[in-house]
Amino acid sequence: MGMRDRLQAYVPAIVLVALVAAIGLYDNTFFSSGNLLTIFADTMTLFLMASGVTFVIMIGGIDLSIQSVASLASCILAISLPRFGFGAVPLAILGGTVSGLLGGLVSTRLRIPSFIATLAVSGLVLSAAYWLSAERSINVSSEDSDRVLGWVVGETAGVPNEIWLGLAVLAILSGLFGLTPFGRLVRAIGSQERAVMASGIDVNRTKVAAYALSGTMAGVAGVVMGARLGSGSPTLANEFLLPAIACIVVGGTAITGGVGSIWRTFVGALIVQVVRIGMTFVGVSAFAQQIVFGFILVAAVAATMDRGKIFVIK
Amino acid sequence: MGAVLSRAAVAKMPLLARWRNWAPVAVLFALCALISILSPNFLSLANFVGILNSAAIPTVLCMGATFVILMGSIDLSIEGIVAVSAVLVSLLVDNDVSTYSIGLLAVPIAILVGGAMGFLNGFLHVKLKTPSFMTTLGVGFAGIGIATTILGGFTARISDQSIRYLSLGRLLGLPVAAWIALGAVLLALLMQERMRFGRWVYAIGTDEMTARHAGIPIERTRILIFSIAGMFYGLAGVLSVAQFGQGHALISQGRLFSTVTAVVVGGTSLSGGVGSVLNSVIGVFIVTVLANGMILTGVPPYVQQGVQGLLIIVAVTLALDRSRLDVVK
Amino acid sequence: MSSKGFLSSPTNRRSFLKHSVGVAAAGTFGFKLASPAIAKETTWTLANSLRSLANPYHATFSKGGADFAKTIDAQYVTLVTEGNSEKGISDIKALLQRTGGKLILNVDPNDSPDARVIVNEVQKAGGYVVTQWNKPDDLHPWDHNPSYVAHMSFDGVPAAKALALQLFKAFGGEGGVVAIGGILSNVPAIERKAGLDQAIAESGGKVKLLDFQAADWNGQKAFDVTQAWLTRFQGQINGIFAANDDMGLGALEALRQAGLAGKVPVVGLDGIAGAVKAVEAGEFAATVAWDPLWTGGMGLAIPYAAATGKIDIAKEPKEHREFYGTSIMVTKDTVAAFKSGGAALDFNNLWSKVTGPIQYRG
Amino acid sequence: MEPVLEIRGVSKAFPGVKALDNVSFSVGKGEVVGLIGENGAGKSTVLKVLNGIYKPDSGGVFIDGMSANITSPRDAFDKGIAMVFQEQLMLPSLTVAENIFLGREEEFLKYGLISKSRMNVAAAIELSKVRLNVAPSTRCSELSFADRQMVEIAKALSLDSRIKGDVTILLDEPTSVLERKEIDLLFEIIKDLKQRASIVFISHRLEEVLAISDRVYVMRDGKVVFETTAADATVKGLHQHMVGRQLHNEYYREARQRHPTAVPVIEAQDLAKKGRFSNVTFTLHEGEIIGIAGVIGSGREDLAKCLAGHTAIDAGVLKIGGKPVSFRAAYDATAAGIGLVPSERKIEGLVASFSVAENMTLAAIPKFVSGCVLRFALENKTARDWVDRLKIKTPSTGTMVGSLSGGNQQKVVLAKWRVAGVRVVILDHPTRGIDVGAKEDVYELIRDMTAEGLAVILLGDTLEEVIGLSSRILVMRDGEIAATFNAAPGNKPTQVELVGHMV
Repeated sequence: MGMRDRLQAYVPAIVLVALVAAIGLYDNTFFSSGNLLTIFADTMTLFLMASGVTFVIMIGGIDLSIQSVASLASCILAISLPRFGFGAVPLAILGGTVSGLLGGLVSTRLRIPSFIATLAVSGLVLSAAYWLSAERSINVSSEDSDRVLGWVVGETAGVPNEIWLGLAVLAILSGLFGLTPFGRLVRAIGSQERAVMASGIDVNRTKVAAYALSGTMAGVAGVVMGARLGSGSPTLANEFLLPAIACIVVGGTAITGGVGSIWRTFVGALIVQVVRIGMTFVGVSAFAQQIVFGFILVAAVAATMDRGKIFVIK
Repeated sequence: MGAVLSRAAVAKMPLLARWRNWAPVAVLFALCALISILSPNFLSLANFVGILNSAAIPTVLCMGATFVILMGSIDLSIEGIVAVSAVLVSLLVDNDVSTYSIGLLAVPIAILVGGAMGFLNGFLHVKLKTPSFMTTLGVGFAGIGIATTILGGFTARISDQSIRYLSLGRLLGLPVAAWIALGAVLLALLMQERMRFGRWVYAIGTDEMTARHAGIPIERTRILIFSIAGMFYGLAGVLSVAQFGQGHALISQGRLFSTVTAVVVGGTSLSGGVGSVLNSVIGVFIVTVLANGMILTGVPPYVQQGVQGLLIIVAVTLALDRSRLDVVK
Repeated sequence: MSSKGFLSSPTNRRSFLKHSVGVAAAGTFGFKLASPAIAKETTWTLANSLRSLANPYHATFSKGGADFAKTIDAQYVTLVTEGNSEKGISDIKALLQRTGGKLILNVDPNDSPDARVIVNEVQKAGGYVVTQWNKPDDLHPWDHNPSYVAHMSFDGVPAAKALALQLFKAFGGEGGVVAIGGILSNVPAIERKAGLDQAIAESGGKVKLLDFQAADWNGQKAFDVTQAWLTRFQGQINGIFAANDDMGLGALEALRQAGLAGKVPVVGLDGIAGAVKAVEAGEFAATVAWDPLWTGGMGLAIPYAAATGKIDIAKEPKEHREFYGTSIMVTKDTVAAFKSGGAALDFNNLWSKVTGPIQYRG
Repeated sequence: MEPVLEIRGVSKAFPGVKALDNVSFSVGKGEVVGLIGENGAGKSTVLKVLNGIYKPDSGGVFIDGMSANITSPRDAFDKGIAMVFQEQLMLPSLTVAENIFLGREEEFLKYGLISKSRMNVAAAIELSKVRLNVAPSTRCSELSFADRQMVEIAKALSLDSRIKGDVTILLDEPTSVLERKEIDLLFEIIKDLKQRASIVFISHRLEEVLAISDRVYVMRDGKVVFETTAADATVKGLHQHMVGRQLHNEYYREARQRHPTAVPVIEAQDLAKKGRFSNVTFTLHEGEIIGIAGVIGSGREDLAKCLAGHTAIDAGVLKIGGKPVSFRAAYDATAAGIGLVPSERKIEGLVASFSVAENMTLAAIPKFVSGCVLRFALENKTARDWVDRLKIKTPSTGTMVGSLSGGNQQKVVLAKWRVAGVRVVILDHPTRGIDVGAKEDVYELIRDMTAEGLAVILLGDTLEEVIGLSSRILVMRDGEIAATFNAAPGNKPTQVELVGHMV
């Protein structure tokens, strides 16, 4: 079974490679390095969104507020950029952190299931975004974005900076997940929360931290989106929530917690993106795309899910 | 097979337990009281009818969703299934796109199609052993896609009065839709209280092992529940068409989260085993009355989501019996 | 290779066109729906990018594109953003890649900032693009010759204002109105609100705005909002202004529930079939039609002309680079004409419906 | 007498433990068979085989001499076998009646609908059998623990009015949560049940078993080691067979029992928790083992949980090392140097999917961090040391704990608290469900701890264990300390003495 486990860990990657190969065989321009780089780069926003939530899902919760949080961050960025210059970036991300923190506190202190707690907080955050942006989408002047946001939109060594950023986040979060006590506790809580409590650990602190991290990464995603699109708006990140969660689960992380990792989410995001773009390449008509996407999602999860440690599937 | 009842639960005073059961109702009354103070119109019959109209479709949706959530599962395919059934209905009755005109016969068909998609949910979830969260998400995407494909993106305007009557008609001064919703509630209540699977849902939601030992066919029950939920969504699709006189793929936009919210605000626990369809009815009214009240009292549009968020937190804090779950996820 | 075979198979093309004009029979999807693969380096590929085929405006928009594609027998693809800017952009990039830049794109950006990114991508790849509705104010076609052929839009402010006046007329110029807005931060939503406000201001206090609510372009929400209004302003509501037809129809159904359909006039924008019917029935005072068939087709015809050298876009006057199309006010009097007209479009008469340069309001 | 229910040569193994080893066992018609043995001896496993929860690896089950394949508890029920479980399985949101007939609603169906009235009437009949007067429509969440137990029994009894032919009822420790009078009641029930049914009865309390049974099986380490008619058995004799050794003091390492030092670690003054226990006063010294004896419901588990900070005390003063403390949660207790080895090892003791090393350091993570990064090398080294010291049988320190045997898992839990460097270890049924060899190791480890000055509070699995290990014994009854015994080596109280104060 140890063997099976080790194999299991590669399934998402295998699925990804298989998909890429299949699409490439159908239309080999898909393989062109330019194209692969583009797809890669375009996946990063999605990955950033999903990366933080992965921690929340690992502790067995869920964060439905990321979409509003990212939008809020983009608004903060666009508003404060003229005044604070680069300071706007940390400010926007901080906005995300605070929102995440709020969700975590509501869920842990009031003992409300995260599904509802974060849904509710998402409403609050959206109101805040509307209020901040005065119900407008705010443009980021090109000189501002060149001055401050070059690190997102530019290229380095012929590779789009989004990719570098994504890889950096992957590295940092994987480190956080694999090397730090926080990551250790996140895994532990997801697998057997009561044992962790009984071991004299303040479970709530870790949980709240996970939600805060989720908010923070949503904030980062918001900043990146704001930079790529040169604007901030309360609806900028719309339609991002479910795809983001799809990435996580498609990567093989268990929605019930305990089992998973960041790189799985990374691969999951690529899978989702490749499927979407792939449909355009294979020429699946716009009508069929959602149908195909839906079923591929289920199939992918069926394939990548690590059932070794999950007993009751709800 | 973990002891089903923690000692904490035993110590819990029944009195507190009873208050918990009534908390959602209390929240609803408090809300009504508050709004009627701020806006006397609230208590008018006209507004009552209006609220019933707005609550009808969410109520029907909740009847399905509640069973799924009582099992500890979740159903994200609501919008997709409603879309498909709505589009079908609008094409089967007198309309300006297709030539069919089978009138009320379309209703059972739509319900069955909803049931079929629900069955697909349950079947994939049980057979592929994929979490309901993802399975229903996928089927939901597919549903929207199918609905879009069938209509090619256009809207089918219906002229069939028999269908329109389901929403526009009045019986004893109340909208027919409200009566249908009431019917759905009674049916769901009958299922929950008087049919075997209705009781089994609680067993499965509380402790699948115990349920298994009692000889309950877990898989079959799960599939059945998802199918039944689908049928309720199908009915909701019919009502949507009746209400808007048209069917299109986005007819149920935004229904998913509002439904789950209503169920949970009503006091049904997302972890399963605790709750009831009646709770969900209360939940629907809390959400509907709030939306209605925010407009009556002139809450500015952009803070409305915020207010709703706060109320959800308050309601759930009061209503949810969290003493039983020592671990909150 | 296999893709060639797939491409040249006529059944596929036919089924594709059939579906894209939206008379698909239920239950046939999957690869039946797959459009033919693109022949590279030989012809231009035409594409419309829009929010979602699930709404009538864009469905018609897409049909317009398909119609033009038919006239020149070119490959036509529809891209949908699903309301997700990132998806929209990456789909376009993928298509540019797949066609080796031989792409003629007519895009209704999900949000104005997307336009800049899209234009840059198309220019890089050497394709041609027309943008609709949304673009940043400082982004101009003439700064991106020749790739950025034109930006076409409809002036929401005067349209909404004219529409509002129609509404006021319908109830005699004096009384209270309620207004349903779109997603608060969307440019069209803002413009249309602005138009309404102007009209109200000019009524000199005769018309009062009782309340404004946002229903996020969603007919369902408009329904609930309207019902609540009917309670809140019993009898005071003389007219309902909706920022699009879908919400207008939602409001209308709420009125119908209260037996007020046809008694309280409603107006909306977009000119979707349902709204036009409602105008005929006298339940809508008016709607504004954007003629999506024309924008969907002409948004491809113009760049195609540029791409094939029929016109030298760089030499075209600015009012041919950024312009408003003709919006049609559909009222009880004009509805018959509207329905009979708008038949065959002449894709060679490029500028027939141009009604002047884009206005930039601070 | 012709056996109605019988198992022949049944063996059953779980990862790391041989739960049943070639066990044969039979029940005659109208016979009450007592089944005794220490925890982990395999009693419950036998019942779960009879009840269709476990499939035997080898050997078979026979009903009326015919080989039977029992697939599930439900199947067992239809074949005339019902079981009352040790863990309660009542579903809180369902009514008493619904719980009694869960999964067997068919008989109340009419046009596909359950007739609640008929179901309640039927339930009332079953409840009357256990003289329990609660309305069948009461929600189980509103019943007391003991009442639920009676409902469980009623549920099992519902069998005999439904099954033609022979009926067997399996009772797994039914008395443990019951009060004296309820126990007497249960025995009456069993007596008149004998007319129609056969009964298998598991209990810790030998006196009970002798009082009610016709025949007694003694199990040890997964084997049936002795069988006798109750008439010619004695508590002492049975006990011998249960434990299987004369020299207990050797078994429990009494030689290594330290004379407690004078240094107090825990001083408890009138501790109380509403509805659980009250005015509990004691002092625990370094190197001392205090055993707490008492039946379930005596409040000893609750006391243990309070001392470990899992739940809060309502009144009284608790001093650790002389300083008064109050615990918000377990982390406060741990910080104060108290660790609990829980009885629910797999739920509260370990993270099953974690490696041995990860589990060992779970309670002391800060010790293995430098600059907010985990020091894996140190962690592994520490883990390896403890694996050696505690003779933990595991392929490596990276092995998933879930795959170890109960005994080795328990050692990992102990190691966890040693790594955390606690000064007090509370042992809640430390040897539950682990086989005999491992038990001795655990006892050895406990002695090691005291030798190193740690103090131990022991909620023993068996009275004998408590007596054997403790240097002082508190007997709790109804939430109060009913008696205190000194248990110096060679001068220990007898079980009978303790039991006298327990019930």
